[in-house]
Amino acid sequence: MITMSHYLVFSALLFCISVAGIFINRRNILLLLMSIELMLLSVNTNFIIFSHYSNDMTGQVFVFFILAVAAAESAIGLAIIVSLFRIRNSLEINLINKLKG
Amino acid sequence: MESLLLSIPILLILSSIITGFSSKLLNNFYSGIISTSLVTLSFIFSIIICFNIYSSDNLILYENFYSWISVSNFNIGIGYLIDKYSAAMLVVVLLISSVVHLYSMSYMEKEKEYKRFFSYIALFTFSMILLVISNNLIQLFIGWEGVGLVSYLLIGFFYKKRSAIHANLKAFLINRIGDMFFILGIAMIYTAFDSFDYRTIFLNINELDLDNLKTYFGLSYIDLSCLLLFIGAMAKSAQIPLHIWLPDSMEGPTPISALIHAATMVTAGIFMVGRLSPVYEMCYITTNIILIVGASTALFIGLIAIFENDIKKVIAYSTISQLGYMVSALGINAYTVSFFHLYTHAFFKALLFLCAGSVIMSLHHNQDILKMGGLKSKLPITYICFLIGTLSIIGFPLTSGFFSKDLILEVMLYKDSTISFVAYVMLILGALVTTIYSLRLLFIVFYGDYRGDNANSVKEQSLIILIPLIILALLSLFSGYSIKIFIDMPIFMWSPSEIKYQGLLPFITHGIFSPATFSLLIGFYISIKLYKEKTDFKFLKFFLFEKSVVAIKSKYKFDELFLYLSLFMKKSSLYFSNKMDIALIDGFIVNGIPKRINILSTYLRTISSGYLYHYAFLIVLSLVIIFAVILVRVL
Amino acid sequence: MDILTILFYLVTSVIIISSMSLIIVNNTVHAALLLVLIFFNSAILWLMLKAEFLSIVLVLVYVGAVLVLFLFVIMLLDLPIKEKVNQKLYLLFSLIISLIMFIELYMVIFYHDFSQVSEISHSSEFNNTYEIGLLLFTKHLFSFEITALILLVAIIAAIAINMTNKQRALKQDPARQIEETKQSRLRIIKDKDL
Amino acid sequence: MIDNILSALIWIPIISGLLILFYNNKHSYLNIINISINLFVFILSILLLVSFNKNISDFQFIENFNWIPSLNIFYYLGVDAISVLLIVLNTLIFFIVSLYNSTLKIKKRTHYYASFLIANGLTIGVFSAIDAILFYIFFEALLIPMFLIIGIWGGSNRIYATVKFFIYTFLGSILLLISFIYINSQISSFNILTIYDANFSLKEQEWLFIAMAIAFAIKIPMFPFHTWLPDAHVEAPTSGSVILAAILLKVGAYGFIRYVIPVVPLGALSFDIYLIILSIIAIVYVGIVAITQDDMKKLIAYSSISHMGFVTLGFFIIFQLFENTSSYEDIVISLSGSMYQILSHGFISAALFICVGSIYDRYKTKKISDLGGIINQMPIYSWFFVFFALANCGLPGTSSFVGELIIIISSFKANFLYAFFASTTLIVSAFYSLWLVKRVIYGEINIKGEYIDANFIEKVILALLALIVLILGIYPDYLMMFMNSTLENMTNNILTRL
Repeated sequence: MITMSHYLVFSALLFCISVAGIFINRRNILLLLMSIELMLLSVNTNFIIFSHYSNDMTGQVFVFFILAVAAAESAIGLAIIVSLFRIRNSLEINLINKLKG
Repeated sequence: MESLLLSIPILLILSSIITGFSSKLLNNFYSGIISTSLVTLSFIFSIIICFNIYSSDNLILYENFYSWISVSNFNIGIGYLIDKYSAAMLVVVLLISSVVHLYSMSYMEKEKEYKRFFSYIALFTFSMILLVISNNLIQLFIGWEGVGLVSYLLIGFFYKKRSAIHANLKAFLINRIGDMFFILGIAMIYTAFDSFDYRTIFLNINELDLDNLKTYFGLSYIDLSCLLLFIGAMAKSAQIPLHIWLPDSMEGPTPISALIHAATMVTAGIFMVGRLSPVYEMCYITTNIILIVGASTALFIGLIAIFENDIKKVIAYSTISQLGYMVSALGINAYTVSFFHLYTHAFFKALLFLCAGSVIMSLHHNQDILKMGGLKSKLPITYICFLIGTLSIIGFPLTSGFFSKDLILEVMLYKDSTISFVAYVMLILGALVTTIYSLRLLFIVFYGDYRGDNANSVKEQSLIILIPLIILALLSLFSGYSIKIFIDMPIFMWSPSEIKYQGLLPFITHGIFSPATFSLLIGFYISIKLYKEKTDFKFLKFFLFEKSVVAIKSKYKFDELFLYLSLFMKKSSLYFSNKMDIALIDGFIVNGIPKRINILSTYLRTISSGYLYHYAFLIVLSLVIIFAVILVRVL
Repeated sequence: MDILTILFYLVTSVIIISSMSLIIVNNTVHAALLLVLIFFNSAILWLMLKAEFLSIVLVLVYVGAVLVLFLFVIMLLDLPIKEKVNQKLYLLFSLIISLIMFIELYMVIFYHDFSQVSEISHSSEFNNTYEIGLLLFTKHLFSFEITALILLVAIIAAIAINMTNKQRALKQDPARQIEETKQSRLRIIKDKDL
Repeated sequence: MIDNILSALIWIPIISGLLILFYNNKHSYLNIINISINLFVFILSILLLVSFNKNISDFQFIENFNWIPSLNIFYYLGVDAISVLLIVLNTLIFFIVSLYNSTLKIKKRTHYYASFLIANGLTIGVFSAIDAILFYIFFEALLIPMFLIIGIWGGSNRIYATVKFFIYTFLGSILLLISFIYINSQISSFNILTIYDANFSLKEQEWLFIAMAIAFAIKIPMFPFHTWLPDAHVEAPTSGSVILAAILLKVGAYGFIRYVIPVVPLGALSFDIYLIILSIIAIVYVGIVAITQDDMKKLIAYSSISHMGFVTLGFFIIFQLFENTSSYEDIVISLSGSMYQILSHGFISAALFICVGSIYDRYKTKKISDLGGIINQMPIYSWFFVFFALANCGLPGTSSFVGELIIIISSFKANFLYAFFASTTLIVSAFYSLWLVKRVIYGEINIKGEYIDANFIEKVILALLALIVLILGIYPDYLMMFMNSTLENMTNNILTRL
């Protein structure tokens, strides 16, 4: 019998993997963006789990909003990546260190 | 009479201002005339006042004519208290001052800053008068510091001479050491009596609850306050170990040495103790300290004079030694006796200094006695005056010094204690020493052959120089006969202790047959042998004696001690400045904290490498940590 | 073990494995495709949670639009596939930290014991899409409008970011070229010093 | 007019300072304009002094407007005897400085004058504000012109000195602001009169005391916080040093007597021993440090710190005095001694800095080791120098004697040791002052050349200051009586709240 905990553990696991993905990755900004998508997915899943088990549709409405915003975010993110690529001719994260103190 | 009294300081300060600020309006000669006549005028006033005081039995002039500070119960006035004691002092100061004024007119003639000199001595006389007539401790202190200041200015009168400006700094600083204790003493007296006024203090002294007052360092309250005041007097009156400024102060012009460093200022300490005699009557330990300090000064400093070759310094050491006599008399509460010696000493010491000045002038500012000699024939009047002064200082019978010194030695035996007997012996020895160095000076300077250059140019000085000498010589001879006045002198609120005085003639005969005369004779013999006939005593060559001569010639290393102290001050100043202020506070704390923050930030800066994944890692790490903390708290 | 359980484990294991491989693959195209796989499986999972509308949206919008966008970008940029760099240390650190994070999350989940929460069964008339729509157009109408606005802003921003500056490009202006004379090109100045 | 005299005193110099900026630097009447503004302000302050009723202990010439009602901040001005005297000191010193400035060659003259005029107005504001926040604003704003004066017209190492000066004072100010805000949060008022009546618990008072005491101890400055002063003095132009020593240090002392002791007497009581020790360290230790300074300005700066030690000593012995003698009068006398020391030091240090400044203008060096025998070249000038050096070591007849005497005597009543250490200043101050005189004024000439003796304006300035120092020394009673009722009131206020 699949209980709520199963879902939650799965979602936590997914979240942790995607967090690890953010800083394992040093190859490519695109992968970073994908990791973020993955993270959002796990969060969304959590929302749905709770929405389902507490019988409250608001959670799903929220997921809807998150999806919308995430779509917008990835659109802008990709746009930034494109323009970055134009300037740098590379997407290596190692090269992006203008934040250095 | 009050107006006469008030006009004295006013005339003096007027004289100081006229000569000091007249710049080009007045030429040197006239300003000297004005200054001298103003001082002489005030001297005449003081004579009148003194005459009035002494002609009545119990006339005491007391008034506050100016209120300096008066807030609630804190009252300090400027006023006067003239009794027989201060009236006599007033006369002495003004007499010596006018004589010195007269003398300086000729002595300082060729100096460029003639008027500055007159301005200073008038200011000095003013301060001294302020001190003498004071009716409270603060006025006394103001006068005290005032004379110190003028002494500072006058010692450094020849400001181009390195030694002069060194000596005046030294004099001022050592006087300041005394002043520091003096002001503490004043504070103690004020705290006990709630007043600075002599009258209030003396009237309340018997009601003072001595048991309830605090004791400090094993001394009773009054003892300590008197001791502190006495340390002030030690500096001013050049007692061991604070005497070292006086020989150096001979860098000043010679009239100054006569006025300030022999007759008046240095006796301010003795005057002060006499003035506060009712308080000193309450002391037990302090009087003994005073006695020891006085007696040892009289003996040991006298010894230095024997080996000194500078004419002025010999007289300076003899001044210190004579001051020691006065101080020892204070130590057995014989204030009037001490004051009597102060009185006679003022005349003969001023005489000696002025004679020395005359000699120095004649020899074109040569002060080294080894280059003098045989001046008896060349400077006859000076010689006679010097002789009178010398006889007086060694206490030759029937001169003034005989009376006063003999009286001091006499009263030493009144007090039946070991200390006073030891002091007596020391003073007798001191008399011997006095005889030796005085006669040595006389013989070396005036007898024998002339050893300097330009023998022909040595001639007697002008009349203006000689008149003061003659006046003072007469005073040195005859002032001792006023002994009765001093023995009977009641110091305000204090009656003199019973001195069994049976008239002049018995006193003289008693004095002649005293150990003092004996020591005088021995001294005579030794000095004639040593310095006139130049015989070598074989027995003087033994080891111990030579060792002690070395010790005496080194002036017991007191100069070095104070030099060391001042060096220590400077060194600690440098140390504090470099190690504490610059290194510790500024370097370590004030500038060190930003520096350390800077260093820390250079380390911390490496964390923000600019790489996204590092930042992400840090964010997650901190998230995990925060999360962990929350978890630990919740679960 | 019923079919749902099997399905759950199947779906979740697919998601976990593919997400793990997502974060370590070298090829971006593979990654994007793995993401597609993950999204599909998530949609299945969401269906199991009775969120039909959202799972459809996930597939349609996300897989259909966003991920296609990703692929487009990847293809447009033509990224070279590079050798893996040595990143064992980073791998270790990130694994440790994710592990700790997971443990913490696990502790939270089991502290509350969510396994006891019972599933609410709806009647057959229950319409997920209807319910969401009801909420969206009544209670959350304003937020909905805002979302629309955000999407609009995102569109504009994406365009603005990638708009090349026309000014910078070198262009000919024949009209001006023709009008130029000798005088306008060259000026002769008298220097007094010479 | 007389009702708004305080506002006039504050705003006339500030506004005219802003207006003077519109002048050309080479405008021929610039000096005269500047001097006459300062003279006018000085005359106004004399008017204030004359029309002040010294028998009333309350604040007078009160001006009270609502400024920021939501924060309880009022534009609330008023003076008591202490403030009046400090205002007169301030305007007089600024007048003298304006005279002195007219003899100098300065770049950006209008800016220089404007800074001084603004500083003048702001200092008057500091001394006349009754509202704590108003005080704080003036106190802080005063930093700006001083910062500019040292930072623009200063010596070679001026940046370091200004930054140090600024950060030090700013640190203190922050603590002060925090205390004021805390006080407001407790009694919802910034009015000093209300604050005087407030009852804080011992804990609160202690914390408030620490914060405020640090703020003012930096300004005075007291021992561990003193190192900014020598640096600032060395780098500041002469006029800046004069203002710094004569006015700015007094702001700190004023803060102690207005905002620390009466506001938190219990706090002061529990920490008085530490402040006494720090004061004594300032007197003895800083005095000793002064001895071997090679820079004349540094020496005088250290001597200033040492003299300000007397002021704080006079302030903080009052609790032990009360314990020992339980007499109000002793406390009043101790406080008036401190106040007298403040005023006297204002004049003497100003004169000394002007003396040093004149030497620097002529010989282009402040190093004692380079100088010597100045009396041969400039006798009149040297006379003044010696006079002020002697005044600096507290000679009777000069003003500094009065304060030192009173404080030594009062401190004896509190404790023998305090008096002992305080009286060492007689030796130490004589040592550094007269050794300075010996090396600089007397002796052989070190720097050859013809040097013009004090010019007319310098003579006027120095003679004026010498006259003031003498008058204050010979006739201190007027000021003593002037302050008496205010200080009595203050003492009452402090003692009833113990």
